[in-house]
Amino acid sequence: MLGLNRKDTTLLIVVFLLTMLAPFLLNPFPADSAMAQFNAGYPDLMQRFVIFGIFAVGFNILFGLTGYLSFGHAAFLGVGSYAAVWMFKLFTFNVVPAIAAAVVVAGLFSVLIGYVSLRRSGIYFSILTLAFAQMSFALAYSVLSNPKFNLTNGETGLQVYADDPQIFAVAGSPNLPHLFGLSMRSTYTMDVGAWSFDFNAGYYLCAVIMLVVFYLSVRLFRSPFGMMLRAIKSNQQRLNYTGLNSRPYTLAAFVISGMYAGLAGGLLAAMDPLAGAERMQWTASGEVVLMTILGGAGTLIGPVLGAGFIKYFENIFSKINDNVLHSWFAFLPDGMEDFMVTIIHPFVGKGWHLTLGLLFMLVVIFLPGGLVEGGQRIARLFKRNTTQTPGNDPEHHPKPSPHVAE
Amino acid sequence: MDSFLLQILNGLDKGSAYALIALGLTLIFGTLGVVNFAHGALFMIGAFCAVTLNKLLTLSFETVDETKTDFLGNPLKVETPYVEAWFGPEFGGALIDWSVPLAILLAIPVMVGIGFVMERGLIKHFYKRPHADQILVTFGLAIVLQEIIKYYFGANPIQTPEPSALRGSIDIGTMIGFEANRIIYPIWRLVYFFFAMVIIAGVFGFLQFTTFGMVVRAGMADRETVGLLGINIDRRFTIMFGIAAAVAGLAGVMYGPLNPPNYHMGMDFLVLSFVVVVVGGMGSLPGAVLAGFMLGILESFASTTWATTTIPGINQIIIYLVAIIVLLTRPRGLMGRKGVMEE
Amino acid sequence: MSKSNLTRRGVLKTGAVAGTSLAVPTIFTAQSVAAYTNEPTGGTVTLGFNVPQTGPYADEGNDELLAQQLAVEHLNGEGDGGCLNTFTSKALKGNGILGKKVQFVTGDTQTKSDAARASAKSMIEKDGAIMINGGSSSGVAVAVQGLCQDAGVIFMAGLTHANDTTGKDRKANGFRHFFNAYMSGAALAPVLAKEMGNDRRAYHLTADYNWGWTQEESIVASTEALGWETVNTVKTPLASTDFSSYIAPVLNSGADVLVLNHYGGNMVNSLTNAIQFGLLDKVANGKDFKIVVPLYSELMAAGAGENIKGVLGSMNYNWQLENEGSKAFVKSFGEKYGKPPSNSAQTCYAQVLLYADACERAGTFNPCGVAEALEGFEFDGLGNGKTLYRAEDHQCFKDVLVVRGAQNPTSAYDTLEIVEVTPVEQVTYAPNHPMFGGDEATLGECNPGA
Amino acid sequence: MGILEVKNVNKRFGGLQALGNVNLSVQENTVHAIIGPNGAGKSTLLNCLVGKLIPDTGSVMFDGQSVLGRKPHEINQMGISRVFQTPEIFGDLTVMENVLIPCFARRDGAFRMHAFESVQHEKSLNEQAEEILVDMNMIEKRDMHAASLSRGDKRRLEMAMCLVQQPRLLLLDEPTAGMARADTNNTIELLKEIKEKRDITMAIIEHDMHVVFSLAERITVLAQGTPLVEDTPENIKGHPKVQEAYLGQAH
Repeated sequence: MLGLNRKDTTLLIVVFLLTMLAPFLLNPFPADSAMAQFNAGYPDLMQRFVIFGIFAVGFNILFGLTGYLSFGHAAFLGVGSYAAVWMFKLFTFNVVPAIAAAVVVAGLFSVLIGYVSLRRSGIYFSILTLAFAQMSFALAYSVLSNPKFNLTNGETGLQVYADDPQIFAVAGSPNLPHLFGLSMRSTYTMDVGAWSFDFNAGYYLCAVIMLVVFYLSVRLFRSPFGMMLRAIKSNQQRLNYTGLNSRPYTLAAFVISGMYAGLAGGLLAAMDPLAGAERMQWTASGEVVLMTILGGAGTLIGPVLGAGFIKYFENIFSKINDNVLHSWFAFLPDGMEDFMVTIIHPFVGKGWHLTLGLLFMLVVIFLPGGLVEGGQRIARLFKRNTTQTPGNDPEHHPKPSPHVAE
Repeated sequence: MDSFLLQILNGLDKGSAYALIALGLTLIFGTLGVVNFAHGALFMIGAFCAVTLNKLLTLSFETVDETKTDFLGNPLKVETPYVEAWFGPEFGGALIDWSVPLAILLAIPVMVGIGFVMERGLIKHFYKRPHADQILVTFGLAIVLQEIIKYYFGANPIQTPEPSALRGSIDIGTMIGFEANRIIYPIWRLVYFFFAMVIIAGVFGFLQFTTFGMVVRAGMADRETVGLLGINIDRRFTIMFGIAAAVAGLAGVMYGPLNPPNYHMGMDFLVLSFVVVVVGGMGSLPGAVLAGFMLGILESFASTTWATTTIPGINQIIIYLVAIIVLLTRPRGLMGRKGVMEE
Repeated sequence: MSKSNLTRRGVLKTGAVAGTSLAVPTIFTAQSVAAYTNEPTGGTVTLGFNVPQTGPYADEGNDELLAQQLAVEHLNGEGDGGCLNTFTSKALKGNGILGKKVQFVTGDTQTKSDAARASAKSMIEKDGAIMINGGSSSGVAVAVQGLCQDAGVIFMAGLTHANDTTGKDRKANGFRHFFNAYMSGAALAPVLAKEMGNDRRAYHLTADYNWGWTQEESIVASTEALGWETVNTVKTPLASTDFSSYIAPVLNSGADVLVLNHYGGNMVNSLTNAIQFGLLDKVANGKDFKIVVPLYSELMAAGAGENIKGVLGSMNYNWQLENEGSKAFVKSFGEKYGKPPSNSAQTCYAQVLLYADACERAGTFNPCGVAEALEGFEFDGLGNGKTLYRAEDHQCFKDVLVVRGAQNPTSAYDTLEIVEVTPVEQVTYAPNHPMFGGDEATLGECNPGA
Repeated sequence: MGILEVKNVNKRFGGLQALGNVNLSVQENTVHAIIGPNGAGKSTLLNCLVGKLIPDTGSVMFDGQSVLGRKPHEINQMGISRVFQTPEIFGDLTVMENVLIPCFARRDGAFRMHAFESVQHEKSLNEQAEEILVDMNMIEKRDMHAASLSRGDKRRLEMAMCLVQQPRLLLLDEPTAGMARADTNNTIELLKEIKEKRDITMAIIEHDMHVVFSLAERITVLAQGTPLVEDTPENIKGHPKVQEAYLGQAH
């Protein structure tokens, strides 16, 4: 189906179901229960899951396939956001031109940075991208926000003001980002017994876009182009002596992943019309590296999982304060309750960074292939005796079956 | 002229910190081939050794002073450090006053210990893993270390003053024939510079003139051959990791009085020190030192009014600009050996 | 919105098929059923406290959180009641707000606009927070204020000092209890003239971003009005950790006052560096060299330690203030947490009480009603003395404190001493002041979100 | 006129003369061996042919066109394939993919943005690749990870990758270096087989005389960067200069 083999089609269908049913899946606990703290099915977080999923999927095209570790990808995300907000300011709140502009501008920007950075490889490439991104951040945060030439609005972030021109704004359309009149913020809440589920227009727009770009990335992984990129990671020298020029391949991969990042940035702005410079900081670039590796670099679904995992942590664990802890352990005797709270306290709420750091270390040490590898190991445990595992990663190394008509 | 000299001094001073951190970083890279993102955290822990010693020395017992009241109107509790009670206010006070230099004695064993544990317990398993994995695991470690420090010491910077005898500034200008008040420089910054020079000289001397150092240098050049000679190079590399950690830690200990330590100071220096290492040449010790001082001086000059009016924002981007230019024109860095991670 | 209704019918059908009841859509939608965003329906009402819990301002955020928890206790009638006893408005009974028990949720701003908006949204969308309170930087305040305006909840800014928050970025749903850069300048200027004379030459080091610029602009304007001369204004990158290369040229510039338009870690380091260079021991132009830090906070003072001795600055509040409200608050806070409150703690505490009081007086949680009740509200007894929430820009007007680093502090808590309480008249400005967006700045329409 | 003409090539590294006035002519459809002791400049010469090094002076012509200044991938596209001393393959890819890549390179040139096509739908290329794998007796290993192959199989795979491009000149850099006798003999058989099946020109760099004399039709002897003699194997065997170069120090 859709030019994919059976396995990829299954994967795509699974991802489709997961994203479409996310409002149910992410809200498994009744709204009033103590466990509701762990519900993640509210619009903002669901949007972030898919948007950062897009970001990580794009990053994976560069890092997972070619092995080039960019430490500056957040710059493209930030540029995309700025481009989108400028479209809102100058033309209209309709998200279509904004998202298109985000992709195009980020693409151009990545051509520029990629062309220079890809003259080097290995850690030098990483440092070059890092340097470019940090420069972009410094410029956006202060230099380009001076009153004479205010391109980014600096610390406060670029946003839409009432006196902005918006020359193509249609009368009667919402004064917020919208898709031909459908506000990105319209949400329908469905209460089923004790449960409550939110269906948000913005989320579904992001989800549909993610499905499209995820599908494209599957196609890319399975294409000759994707094969060449994996060959670059495996043995660049052999590739050159096989008559292929690795530079345009890496540049193309860099630009594609830059456009994915720009798309993510554009969507972020479309969901929430504000673009801040912190989005471009090197720690933000580090975050997408972490997402990709945590999920499983070079696998199809890994980056999406990694993105979801980290965003879940950032938004859910950071909100668990002592009050919440006490309410969880209220059933215990007083001394025990305080003891449990003291034990858990350093790892949640304001200590969520600590838990995240520990998790990274554990995953990198014990699961070099990321969460996907973890999943495979568990799966293998269950069918150890039934099937022979060839010992390689089926995500990464598809078995071509050219004689089977699809 | 005088402002020129002042900025040279500032540059050397900034450069001292860069050079010390980069030295350890490049040592670890050169010997073990590991990209250590937790190196900034080691610098931070060094600074907190000084904070800890200061806190230990000022551990106090409380006595109630009925004549005064605290903010709630209760009788004021006056705190007297135990050391002052035990050794008399004079010697005890001096101990507290000199806590930063004294912390060197605490920091060396602590840092070497942390270095050993880190290398044996974690880094060792990553020699054969890709650089990306090394970066990630050490980055995770850096986060964990800084969160632990934050948990115990808070997020606010903690003032760790230099000994009062070394406080204040001296007028260097008058010594070399300028008018008074033209070139004034803080004493502790000069101390820091000389301290850095001593450490750098010590590390170079150690590598140059001891058999241990010779083996390590040989190992940096060709690990396998040295291994074939039947020398246990791994154990020596572990010790080198300890030394690198100690160098970063000592840089941190003495840095406290310059700018009050906080839990994220390591991250602030991390990106910068990598730039220094790359500009100097991955794995090149003299390169790291040279690049450290060079970037310190460049940064100082970029922050002058003259520079910022000529090119607005140059002080924000100078370091990265230099890194990009060096990497594109001379990928092996200023003093890197040909072929080491080149292309 | 007819389109919404169409879609809603679709959802209705799904709900019917599933054999379940369909509740009203609430968040961010144009629905006539809910009167406003997150209208509390049960016996409780949820407030959202959005403060930095990670990053360099985590300690300040923690202080704000403590104060907000205390405020919730007092609202629910627990503890000693604190400022409820001194507050001139007697609408609050200690039985929650409008009879509903007060609960709260917390979020981590990380002192980043993006993260702050994400955590605020999470509290609004997921936890049903009816208002957002707190924060520790102007960038975050403006960003979250914009969000709350769109979402239709009340925003009470925490520590935000830039003019823009109630200047060009003012919003109908947003209020600020903290003072601002203009007020700092106006309050400091007369004290500076008194202590240092009218013929000083000032050198500014300014953090190179929005807040720094507005503060520099305000201080330059008010000191130049005194007759001072501005020798140089130098922008320092926010990421700077060492300011030696910026401090070194100061003495040779012919200046005799150094103004540090820095906050947080930047200020701690730049002041430490300035003391190291011995600036305060020097004589320039025949006068003793002086340093001014226009915006002080207790945590910065703690970080800078002994270096602040004799250095002048301004504050929103200090626990040493001797009015009834202040005493009640310090007692309550001090007994619970063992330390006196910081000025950001007091700000967040006062805002929670003010919000609750406005709800009581308006008789509703509807943000438009609450805003109306807050606009032009005059009161006393929350610690700052007589205070006005101005209707035109939602800025609060009260006395401003000029403080100085104490020479001989007796404990860790009285490192700052109050030099003067500048009366409110002196710091009042027109709502259309050019530094505050001029005539173009408007609050816009109040948005109840539904 | 040979298919490969090397004229007066010089290459210095600092003070070391690596190649001095090398002249070489490889005739089409012959197996030409370049032999010499270690350090004779064999590898430097080879690197000059494939674009990794650029000679200081002289010319290298392939089929009437100069290869100097061209990048490795351009030279490959001209029809020169290279086999490395230790097999260079794509370890992370399957055997089939390893062979498919040169097929694509041959059809599409140095770069093509075929990002949304499917590898499996390229019927004719897949057939080509399978054919060569059958030829090399590797078809049953098509789905294996290349990295998990035995050393001998890696060599065969690399050979397959080069042959599937149907190069006009195949350069082999010590194809039997470090091999046991049996493996060496297998490789010799493999190369003979290839030679018999296809019209192909081969240039072999080798210092194992056994290999050279089993395969080569012409031999060039290099010593200290300069060619000593060029002749048929029979003549080379008894040549006094060659004896001297190989055993020189013993005398």
